[in-house]
Amino acid sequence: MGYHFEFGWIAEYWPVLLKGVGITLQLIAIGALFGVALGGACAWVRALGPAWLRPVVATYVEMIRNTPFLIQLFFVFFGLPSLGVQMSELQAANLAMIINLGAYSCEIIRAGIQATPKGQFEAGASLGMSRFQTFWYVVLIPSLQRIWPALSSQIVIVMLGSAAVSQIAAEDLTFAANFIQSRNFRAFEAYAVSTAIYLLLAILLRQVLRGVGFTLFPRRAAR
Amino acid sequence: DALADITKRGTINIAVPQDFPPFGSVGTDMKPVGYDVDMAALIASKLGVKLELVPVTSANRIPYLQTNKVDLVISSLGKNPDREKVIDFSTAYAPFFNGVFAPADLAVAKAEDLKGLTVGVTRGAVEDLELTKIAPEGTDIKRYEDNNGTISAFLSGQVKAIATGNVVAAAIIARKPPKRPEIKFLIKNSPCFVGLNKNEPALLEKLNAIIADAKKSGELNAIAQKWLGSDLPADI
Amino acid sequence: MIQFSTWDIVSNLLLAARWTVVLSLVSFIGGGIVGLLVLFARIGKFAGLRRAAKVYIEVFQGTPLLMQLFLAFFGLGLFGINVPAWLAAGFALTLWTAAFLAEIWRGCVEAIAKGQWEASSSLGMGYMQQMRWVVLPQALKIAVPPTVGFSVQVVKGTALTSIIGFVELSKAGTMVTNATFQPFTVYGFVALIYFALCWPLSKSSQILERKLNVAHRNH
Amino acid sequence: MSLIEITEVRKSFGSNEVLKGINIDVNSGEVIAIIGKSGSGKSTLLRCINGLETINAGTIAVAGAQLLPDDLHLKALRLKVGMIFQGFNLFPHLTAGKNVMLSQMVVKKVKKDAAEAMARRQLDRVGLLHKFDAYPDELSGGQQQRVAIARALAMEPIALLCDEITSALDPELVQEVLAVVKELASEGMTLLMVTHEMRFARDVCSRVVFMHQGRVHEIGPPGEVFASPRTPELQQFLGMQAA
Amino acid sequence: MSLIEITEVRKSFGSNEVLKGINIDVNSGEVIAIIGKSGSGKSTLLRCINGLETINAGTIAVAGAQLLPDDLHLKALRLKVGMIFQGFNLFPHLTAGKNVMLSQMVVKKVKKDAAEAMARRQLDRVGLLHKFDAYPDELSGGQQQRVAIARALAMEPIALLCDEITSALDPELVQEVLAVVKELASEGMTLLMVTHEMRFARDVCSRVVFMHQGRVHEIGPPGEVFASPRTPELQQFLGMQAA
Ligand SMILES: Nc1ncnc2c1ncn2[C@@H]1O[C@H](COP(=O)(O)OP(=O)(O)OP(=O)(O)O)[C@@H](O)[C@H]1O
Ligand SMILES: Nc1ncnc2c1ncn2[C@@H]1O[C@H](COP(=O)(O)OP(=O)(O)OP(=O)(O)O)[C@@H](O)[C@H]1O
Ligand SMILES: [Mg+2]
Ligand SMILES: [Mg+2]
Repeated sequence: MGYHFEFGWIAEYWPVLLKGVGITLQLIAIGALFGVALGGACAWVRALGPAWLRPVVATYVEMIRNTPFLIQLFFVFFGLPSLGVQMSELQAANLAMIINLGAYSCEIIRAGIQATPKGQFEAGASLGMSRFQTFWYVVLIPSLQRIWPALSSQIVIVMLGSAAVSQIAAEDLTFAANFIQSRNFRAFEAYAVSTAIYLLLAILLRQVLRGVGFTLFPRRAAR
Repeated sequence: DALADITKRGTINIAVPQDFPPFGSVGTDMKPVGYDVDMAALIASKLGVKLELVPVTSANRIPYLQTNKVDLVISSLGKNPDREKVIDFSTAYAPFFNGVFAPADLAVAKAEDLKGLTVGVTRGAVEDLELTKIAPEGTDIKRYEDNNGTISAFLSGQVKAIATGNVVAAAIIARKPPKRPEIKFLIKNSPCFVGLNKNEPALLEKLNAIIADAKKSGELNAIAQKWLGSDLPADI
Repeated sequence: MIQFSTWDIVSNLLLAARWTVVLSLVSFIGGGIVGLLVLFARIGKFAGLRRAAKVYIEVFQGTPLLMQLFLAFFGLGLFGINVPAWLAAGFALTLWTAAFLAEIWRGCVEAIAKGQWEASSSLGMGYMQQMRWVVLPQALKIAVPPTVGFSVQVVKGTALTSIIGFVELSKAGTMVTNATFQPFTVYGFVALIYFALCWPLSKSSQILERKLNVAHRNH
Repeated sequence: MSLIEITEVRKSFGSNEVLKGINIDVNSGEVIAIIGKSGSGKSTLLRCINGLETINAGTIAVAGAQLLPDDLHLKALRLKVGMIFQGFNLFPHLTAGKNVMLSQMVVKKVKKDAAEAMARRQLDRVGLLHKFDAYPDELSGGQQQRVAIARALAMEPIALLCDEITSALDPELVQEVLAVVKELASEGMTLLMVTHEMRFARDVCSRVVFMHQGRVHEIGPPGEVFASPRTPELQQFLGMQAA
Repeated sequence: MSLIEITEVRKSFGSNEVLKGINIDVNSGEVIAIIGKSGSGKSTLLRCINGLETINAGTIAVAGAQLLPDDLHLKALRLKVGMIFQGFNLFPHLTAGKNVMLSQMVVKKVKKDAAEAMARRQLDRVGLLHKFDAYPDELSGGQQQRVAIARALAMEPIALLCDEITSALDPELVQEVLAVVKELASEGMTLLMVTHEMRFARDVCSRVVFMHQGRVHEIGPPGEVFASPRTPELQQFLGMQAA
């Protein structure tokens, strides 16, 4: 059939798209930063931390990994207010992404810690470092380096998954596409453009993460 | 020619909402029910063909139409010039009284008072188009994916006010929630239209005839009574 | 307004969950087969195929699944190819799954030590023989835990098929919520059902992984 | 005619010339030890002979047939020349017996019965018949290396290349592997081995090749080479080894 | 009084008793070589002295203070006794200099300047001052091991435990590490080292401990132990090493 593609609307709506891209980027930047930090802390607990905390973290990780992000998002945005915690849709989206990525990166980083040669722990111990000092100064960086590719992929996956935040009115890239098509009924064009932007963002994000990897880890990790 | 196709096929595929009560939601058997659904049934029976209902969302209802997976979209569509460039609309088949609702203690009486308030609305719905037009600069409009999002946001206090249909607000109040959405002012009575593909004059003409007949015969009024609890207004 | 009892809610969700299961199975099996082909292209001898596989993986891992589903169903429709929704869903989910599985498996093949390739070459084996008899049998074993682990993502991924009209678990949740205005009850049940579907998968993936690590014997 | 003729072989990795014109002729039944510092190109030379690396210049001929880098020629070559590595490289998913049988069945299309008979014969030869059904991770390093030797022998090569086959082993396991190699030598197998075991080289080998910076620096019978090294490099190398 | 007193030490892993009552007294400035077959418990003994394993019975005292398995005592002990491993265990993400500085700053809370000065001094001592800014993967095995020694020395221990510190090294790199150890010995450092380098043990050590099946089987000055081993086990062990 002769569907007539029409992209003239971009001229009118590019501020909406641009804002969407900005919000998606902001979401993933904050989500990745704090999510990985949370994941690192949880990984420490699960691999080396106090025994009583481990089941708590394990439960958190299992709950998040086995339910869809959208549902988690709904609970944060619509559920937390009933406990008296009000937040804007952006804060809720950020929080949900941090919690989500935190659980995934916990498992990934833990694998990296567990792949650390025993000798590294022993070297730290025999130099008089405490268990936490050994973890912090000796084990963490090479562990992160070991799992950096897996972690990068997960961050990209979370970025693509962030499309769901449009459902709580956070005005990300997907929201922009939906908003535009709800005004002009140009769904194909709007989705095609947003898909292309997502692809671009994913490629870009992967490059950025590679660069971060290179600067963070100047050297080969011990295997 | 779509009309000929439909007649030849003996069935008509009609997109209806299932996330927008009372126009379309589901019954306990998960089958769509509502104003739009009854309207679809009416059209099918008038055409003398079998009805296939296709539940759609605001994100995919137009693509369904454009890829000919459905023949008509009866999904409480509102009209604007941009939309009219893409699809055709029938004459109005339903009224939609929409207004701004908020708890009693919120002092809002007209559009200008919305300045600085967060107002929830269902993205792409009639009230979204209307509210966007009248809301003053500085109104924080939050557009949710579906009615459920809008209502949850209101009930959980994420937005101060919502713009929605009076029937929707009535349904919420009927459930005795802690926050009662009370009418602050009417935005507009903006009617809903049936959507169809462009360049189908035969189908459009037939459709308009059916709607005019139904209005005259009172069948449409019966549907309005059933789902909206009031008569069709005079301007429909 | 129609009244839903708790049982109505749960039974409707469970009925819809059947679709979640069927879609998951279809896309996992289909994705496995296509993924294997992509894997062979990705690590094979032909530079053209390698590049094509790389682009394929990049595109399917770099765009939201939601958009892939949308374009598979409506995009094909635009060109007059009218695929039924189940076919489009199966098709898109299969391609998406394949992209991820191929990458997971490539990691497993590359984890096979260089020495294994060299030893088998020096015994006179050709590429296909090495693959068939030496590399794949070992790669397959280490591939099982991450593969089972990924199946959880597939189950959750099926939620997005609602964009093309599938009433699976998530969609049924939304529909029921829109009829009942009880998001907490409904989404609580939805989360529980997902958990019940996914947790056994991720648990068995963990157990398999631990087994492989403890008895790091490869038989 | 020599069994293996290596003529003016050159090999570079990028701009790094690792082999700078190597000439060695190996006669049938000879046992040759290749010694030299780390990085002198010993492994690279063996890998070139086995076709695991392609050479940049020169020729290598085994039993009169020249080594060409296409699949058909490579396969023919590898049927004639077996190679054993420092890291054993047994297939971990197969038992010792299956390790020895696999390449016979896959490459030579030997029937299962015949392959098994051969596997038993070769495992017996290295003293491991009783480990036929054991998996590699149930074997000590020395036993694994002996299985690797049996696996190479099962292809009935006319020469064996050994790259530091004892250096990943604990000292007490070295002897059992060297004993097997000595046995092979006495049976007339042609052997080219990179080794750090000077005593073994002296006792068993017919000639010693000292490599230095990608060249054959000295070559001769062990008596000569060890007793009166002519160049300061070899003197220094031997001094270091003895220290 | 002895610097390290090991009295009736026993250690089991599960039901496997690996140390069966060990008694050794090490005087200040002594250099002791521990030799013995694989699995005889040599590493386990060193690891017990360093508190990496907790003992089941007996006592270990260093400089008069008894080894107790709580964090505070352990840390105090480890400041007195340094340990170097077969596998170097340098921190791969830090330069040689930072490797030496880290534990000083973290454990002893030494200021950065002072730690750096100490690091330069110790790296100089092992002949690697020019590698201060090199990362471990840019160093040869021998150099890595020397950095590991410098790292242990920077904590100013009163004794060093060395567990086969040369056995992961290529033969030509062994000497450079042993030279450093010899230097330390001559400066009066107390050393306890597990080693397979018999020649070195003979030349440098004041006493040799031969362990066998979890016991100290023979102990004495190297002249005695190597020249006239009293037990058949030691005779056999030395024979194997020489073979
Ligand atoms: N695949 C490769 N790519 C680049 N350079 C290589 C490669 N393999 C070997 N080299 C380089 O070639 C040189 C010779 O290496 P080779 O392994 O042949 O030495 P060797 O004599 O066997 O040393 P060793 O006793 O340590 O095994 C070294 O400088 C090494 O870095
Ligand atoms: N963490 C452990 N758990 C269980 N058994 C152990 C452990 N560490 C050592 N062993 C056992 O204790 C015994 C002595 O081991 P140890 O490493 O002390 O021997 P060794 O004399 O150092 O040998 P080598 O020369 O091979 O290093 C061995 O039988 C070993 O299997
Ligand atoms: Mg080599
Ligand atoms: Mg040991």
